[in-house]
Amino acid sequence: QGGGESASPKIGFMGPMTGDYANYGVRSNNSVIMAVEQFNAKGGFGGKVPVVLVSEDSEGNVEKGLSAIEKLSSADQIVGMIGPVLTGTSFAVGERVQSEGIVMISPSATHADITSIGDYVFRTVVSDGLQGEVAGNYFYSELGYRNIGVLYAKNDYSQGLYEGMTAAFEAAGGKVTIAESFQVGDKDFKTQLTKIRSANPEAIYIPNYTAEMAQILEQATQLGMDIPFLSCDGFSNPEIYDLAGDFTDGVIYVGPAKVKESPAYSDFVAQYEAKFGVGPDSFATNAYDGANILLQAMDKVYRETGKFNRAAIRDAVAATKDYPGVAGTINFAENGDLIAYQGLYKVNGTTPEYLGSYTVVDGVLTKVD
Amino acid sequence: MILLETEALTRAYGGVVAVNKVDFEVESGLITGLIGPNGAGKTTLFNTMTGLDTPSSGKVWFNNKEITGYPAHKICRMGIARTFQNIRLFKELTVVENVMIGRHFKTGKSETKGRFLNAVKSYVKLKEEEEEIYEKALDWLDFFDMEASKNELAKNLPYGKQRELEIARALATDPKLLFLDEPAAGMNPQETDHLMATIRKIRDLGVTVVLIEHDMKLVMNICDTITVLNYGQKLAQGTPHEIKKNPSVIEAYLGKDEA
Amino acid sequence: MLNFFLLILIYSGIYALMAMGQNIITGYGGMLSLTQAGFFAIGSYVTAILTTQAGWSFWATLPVAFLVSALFGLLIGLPTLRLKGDYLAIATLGFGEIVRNVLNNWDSLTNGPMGIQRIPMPVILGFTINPYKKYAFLVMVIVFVIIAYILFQRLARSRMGRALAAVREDEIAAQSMGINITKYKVYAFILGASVAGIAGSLQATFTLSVTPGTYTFMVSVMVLCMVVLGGMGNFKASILGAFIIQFISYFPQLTGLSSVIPPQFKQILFGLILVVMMIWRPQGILGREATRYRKRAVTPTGGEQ
Amino acid sequence: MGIAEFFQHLMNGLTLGGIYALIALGYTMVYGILKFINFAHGDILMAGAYVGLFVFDGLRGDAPLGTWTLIAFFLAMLISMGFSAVLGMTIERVAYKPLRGANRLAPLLSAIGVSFILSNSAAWAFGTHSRKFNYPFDNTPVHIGEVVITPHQILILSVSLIMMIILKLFVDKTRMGKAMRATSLDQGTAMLMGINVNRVISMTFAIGSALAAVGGILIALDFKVYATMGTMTGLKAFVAAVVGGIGNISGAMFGGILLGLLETFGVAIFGIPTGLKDTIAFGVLILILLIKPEGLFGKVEKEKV
Amino acid sequence: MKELLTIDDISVSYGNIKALKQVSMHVNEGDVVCLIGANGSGKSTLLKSIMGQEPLDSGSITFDGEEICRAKNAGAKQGKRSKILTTDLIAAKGISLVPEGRRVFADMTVEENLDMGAFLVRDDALIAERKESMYDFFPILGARRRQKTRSLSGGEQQMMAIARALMSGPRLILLDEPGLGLAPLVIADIFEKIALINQQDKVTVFLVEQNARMALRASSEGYVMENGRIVLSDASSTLLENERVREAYLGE
Ligand SMILES: Nc1ncnc2c1ncn2[C@@H]1O[C@H](COP(=O)(O)OP(=O)(O)OP(=O)(O)O)[C@@H](O)[C@H]1O
Ligand SMILES: Nc1ncnc2c1ncn2[C@@H]1O[C@H](COP(=O)(O)OP(=O)(O)OP(=O)(O)O)[C@@H](O)[C@H]1O
Ligand SMILES: [Mg+2]
Ligand SMILES: [Mg+2]
Repeated sequence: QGGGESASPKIGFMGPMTGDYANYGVRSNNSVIMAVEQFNAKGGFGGKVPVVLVSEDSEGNVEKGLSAIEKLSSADQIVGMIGPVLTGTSFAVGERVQSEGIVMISPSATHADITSIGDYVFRTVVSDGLQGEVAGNYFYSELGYRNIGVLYAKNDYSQGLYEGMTAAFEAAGGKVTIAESFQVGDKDFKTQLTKIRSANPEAIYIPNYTAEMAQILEQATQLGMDIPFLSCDGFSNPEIYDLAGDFTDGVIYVGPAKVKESPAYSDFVAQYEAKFGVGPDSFATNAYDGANILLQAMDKVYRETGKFNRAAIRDAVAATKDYPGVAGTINFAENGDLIAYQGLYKVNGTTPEYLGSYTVVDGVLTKVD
Repeated sequence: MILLETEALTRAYGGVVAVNKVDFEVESGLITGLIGPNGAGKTTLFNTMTGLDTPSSGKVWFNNKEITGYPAHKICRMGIARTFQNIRLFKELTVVENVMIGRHFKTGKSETKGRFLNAVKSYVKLKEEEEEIYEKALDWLDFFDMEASKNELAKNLPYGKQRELEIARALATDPKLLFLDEPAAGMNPQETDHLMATIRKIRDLGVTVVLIEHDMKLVMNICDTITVLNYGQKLAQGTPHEIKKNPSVIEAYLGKDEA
Repeated sequence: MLNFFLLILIYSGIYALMAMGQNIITGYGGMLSLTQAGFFAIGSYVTAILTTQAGWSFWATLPVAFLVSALFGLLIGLPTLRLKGDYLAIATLGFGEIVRNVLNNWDSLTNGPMGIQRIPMPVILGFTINPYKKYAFLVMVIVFVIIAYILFQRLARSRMGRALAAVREDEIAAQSMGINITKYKVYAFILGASVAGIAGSLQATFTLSVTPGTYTFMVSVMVLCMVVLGGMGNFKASILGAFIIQFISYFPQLTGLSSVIPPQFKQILFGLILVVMMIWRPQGILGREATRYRKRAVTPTGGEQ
Repeated sequence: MGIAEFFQHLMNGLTLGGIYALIALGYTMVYGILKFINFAHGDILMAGAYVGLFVFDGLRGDAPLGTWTLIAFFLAMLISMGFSAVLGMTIERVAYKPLRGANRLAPLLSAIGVSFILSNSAAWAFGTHSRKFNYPFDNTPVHIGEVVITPHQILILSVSLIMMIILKLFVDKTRMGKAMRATSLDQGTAMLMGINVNRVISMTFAIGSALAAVGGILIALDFKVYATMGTMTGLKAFVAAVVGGIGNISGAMFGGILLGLLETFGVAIFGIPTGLKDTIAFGVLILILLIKPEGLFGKVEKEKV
Repeated sequence: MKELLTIDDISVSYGNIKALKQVSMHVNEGDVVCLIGANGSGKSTLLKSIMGQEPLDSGSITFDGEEICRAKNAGAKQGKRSKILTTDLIAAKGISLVPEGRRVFADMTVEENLDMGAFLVRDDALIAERKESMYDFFPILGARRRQKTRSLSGGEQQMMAIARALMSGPRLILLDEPGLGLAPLVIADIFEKIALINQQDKVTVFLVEQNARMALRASSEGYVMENGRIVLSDASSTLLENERVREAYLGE
């Protein structure tokens, strides 16, 4: 293999592309493919060296994730990667890239501790910490709820959000009166919903992936529940409207802060849909930004040194300043976390209505715009 | 000496009483025959005595020890071995392996303990032990003149040979008492004659034999005493000579021709 | 490239341990168990929890992993002996799912779906066996495989192996030969479970992190595939089967094909190979072990019920 | 727990159980005859659901709910059943038939291979996302007091009940049914009786797969259509079928309903965290097997020696 | 007299064991023919070959003028298409076999087993009638009709296997050791019954039996098999007097 220095450098993508979580991996991979194609169409690094993308399937588990990173790093000698998609895999892979000195940007691993693995680990998604904090505080102070119920999945993503939100909500003075969980792959949530219904909360928080949320909303309606539903960034996947239709009406969710009417964003969505036949979810959007940041950093290093030095690339990624991504302006904190605000949306029929951006400063919810 | 004895042994399946209050005795050193019409309960009696079936009531004594309800493997270890009416060999194993399994709880010399630790025991000892078992198994095959087919799969043997192999396997457990369930079934008269000689040889080795058989030539020739079952009950008991003459046995079982 | 290759070898070794355990249960004992993933998980979590929460060394956790999984082997083995054939398969499948379900939900002990990270690397005589460096780790795994192979092989070639064969062929006849069938079935389960537990320990120190998502039903199925593909009742075949299955599943990545074909094709290819292999050699590549008492069967159908 | 909540749980459990029962019936058909776990059954179900979805959407166009949507749905169901039947028969020919004389596990592996091929081909061809299968009728819930029931729930329950009855009649009363029973017990002897075993097996696959299609479509209305839709639900349904008693049609139905109720009530009654619902369900199923090793509807037949 | 079954020069092997070596024989319509031979001489193999259960290495088998079995490639040279009937089709021609080892459907009741025997019969009344006559003949089966066959005694199962084979109303019945495990009285009955169906129902009988004396007495033609070869064939009455037969098979 040619190593990172000569010829075309390789970057990697890793995510679950088969199995239960395939949908998330495939969509994010699409974004990276698109970013790479666009980059190469513009000439590549220094206008002359194209980049090569190698995508590997993690099957959503640690064992396969580790073999994928081993393959990417030892066979393909990638200089940077986008992914992994899931938190569990990201921990193991993160440790590995850190030891290899490969920069990694996850579009979707939200667990608060991921970026503390080391300085090569970045993400273009807000950590559960922030999202949960905004959610908990917003539900308490802006929506005025005092007791809410939660229905979450026993996976890292969903449980992380549930825990983050609960901590903030209860710190503010509210109470999560009932928290029910389910296993990945479950499709019937009526038992949990019936239990929640009997506990009579003011609202129900459902931090989940699209398919599950669609099921939950539909089944809640079938059970005659008309309690408001609250959700997370998973809801920003437009697919939810195909799957759940009118049942989405009235849902309030925390998602990426959107630069209002950003033309970059709508271009991206349009191109994505044209190319892949489905729309991007928020993770795919993050993956697109992540890929572009990585490519830009590599380009910068290449233009300056003519080489693709991994440490230099890491530094360049870390130095990203006010990058105008399609999901908004991107800056990384010291630890590699995305510095971002959270957007709040309320669904009207099947159209999300933007309520504004928020962050939490010293435990106080603050509206940004 | 009475080696084995049952007391009012009964086995009922719902309404069908297959064995009904049977008192059955086996004298040590003799060949005992057990006969009776089809469905009389002969096999069931064997099963309840060897732990493969649990009696509904009654008792079984072996060597002056009550063994009612003991598990089959324990009964075997006490010295009762058996063959089956529907041959039950380890079909996919070779002939010699079948006999070696009969040596499961014995080596050539003595009973071995701590089998589970074999894996960590001395390699030499393990080898020796295996060798002993193998040799002993070959001896038994030799007894039946079957050494030549020792590496055949049991299922590929002709029917009659399978019967003999089953007996060899049972003998490999060094039993005091051997139950044979229709050993001559599927053999022609010549082979049956040969079998008779073999059974006598077994008896001469000091093994007490009980056999179920429908071949009257065999039964009448080698049995020292015969018990007749009919509808689960004991119909008669006596020497072959007495049994042959017994009118109720003739009516229920033998028919005029055989008598 | 080399590192990736070594990684596949290491995984093959770890799975080979599990496959040998499965083989003693299924290939020798004739019991269809679908729960190696459960024991694998138990071993992994014992090591993960004891090293990260109690500060034990990897080596100290090994015997515990061995014992705990053996205990669970006994626990599942003993009652399920009443079950035959597919009923046993279902009960063991259920047990495997229960293990995963409990690991995923017992947040206080297992950290739930996040799993446990930062498991320390094994140290021996001051030398750290760094899984990133692979060589030393591979040697360690090979040592484990060899030890397990020798022990299993000796068990199988002694009366224990014969007793299991008897149990597999005909339980009633086996009983009548003085074999305590319950005991041997439980032995098989305990052995199969404990070696899977050891494999789990190794897996945990190799991946340095454990999550419940790794120990799915599919792992049990893959292990079963290794055993059947290699040949039932043959430990060499289990090792071979483990290597082959691992290599088949990483074949597209090894050849670089994976970056050319859609990700699903990797799995489709795997499925195809499985079907073709089975039709080609239903008795497995090596078949049942030939011993001095038994020449290799030459039956054309290779049928074995 | 209030009385209303109790009845709501009951209703939820019954319909979830109805879904399991629906799949279990098809499973038990094939399983009962060939005694091997057709891992691909869940994937045939998925294929049936996709075909049903495409045909239904195509026929329906933009038509509002009404008679036409019902007819379109019915047609889609028929076409999908036909498609699945052919698919099932083809799979049998290619992947299972060559393995008939082989050991029991060889076709199991082949089936796993087929399952990989089917589910990943679907993911590749139709994408990894879920698709909505619109109700062909008005699914507005009906309130009975505080208990809510949807027309779809009633449909699921009644279809599985009707299917059970038809299947039972078919197997018990028709010549083909008799031939199936004989084939399941002893293929060689069945042929001696003049039964064309090949045809019987093909028929079995055809029927089992057509049933899978019905199940797939009805489930899709509630659970959406996606490539892995058959895997987990299929596995659970299979467990249910076995617990009901292998090859026993009423057993499959009952086992399915029981599993549904267990998943619901296990956690609802005892206040156990809902995350552990699989543990409760599998745990109880294992217990049932331990108490009744032949499955709920299996008859205890001690082997006669 | 018409040849109903013709076996022409067939060989059969299991792996490298040659079980049948160039066996030729025939059974005339309406006859009772018996085959005797030592253990492992190949008798069962011959019956299985007739039913298409073992592939032929060479030769062919003709039933009622139609070739039912042929070695795989034989005849290909003469331009004939290699057509080998499967067991079910052979059964449908009117041959039924009482197999060695009984092969009952253990999980079916006696009644269901008999129904299976009549699988090819489509007349329900006829089936019922035949069943009743079987129960008349084997009263113990009548008493056990709702019992699973698994729990029958060995002899009862043997009776059931014979009854089941008769249920289809065959033209030719192949009996592989029908007397196995039966009480002396019952064996005598069975031989009477064989004679009866042969004379009344015009069923041709091909009998393999260890009890050579009874077999030869019950039959008109006899064959003797040794090591996979037919070594003797003659009228049964002649064979009964044959020195070699008396010594080897009649135990005299
Ligand atoms: N599980 C059962 N349920 C009902 N009846 C049974 C069961 N087991 C055995 N029987 C009946 O008990 C009777 C005795 O059977 P057994 O096998 O002991 O007879 P046997 O004397 O050995 O006959 P044979 O000479 O034919 O072998 C038979 O009539 C049989 O049908
Ligand atoms: N499945 C098999 N595989 C290998 N060899 C076999 C198989 N079946 C039979 N044989 C061998 O073929 C020969 C003929 O067997 P066959 O069963 O036809 O004999 P038989 O005359 O019916 O004997 P018996 O009187 O014992 O029933 C025997 O040597 C036997 O060992
Ligand atoms: Mg008997
Ligand atoms: Mg024979």
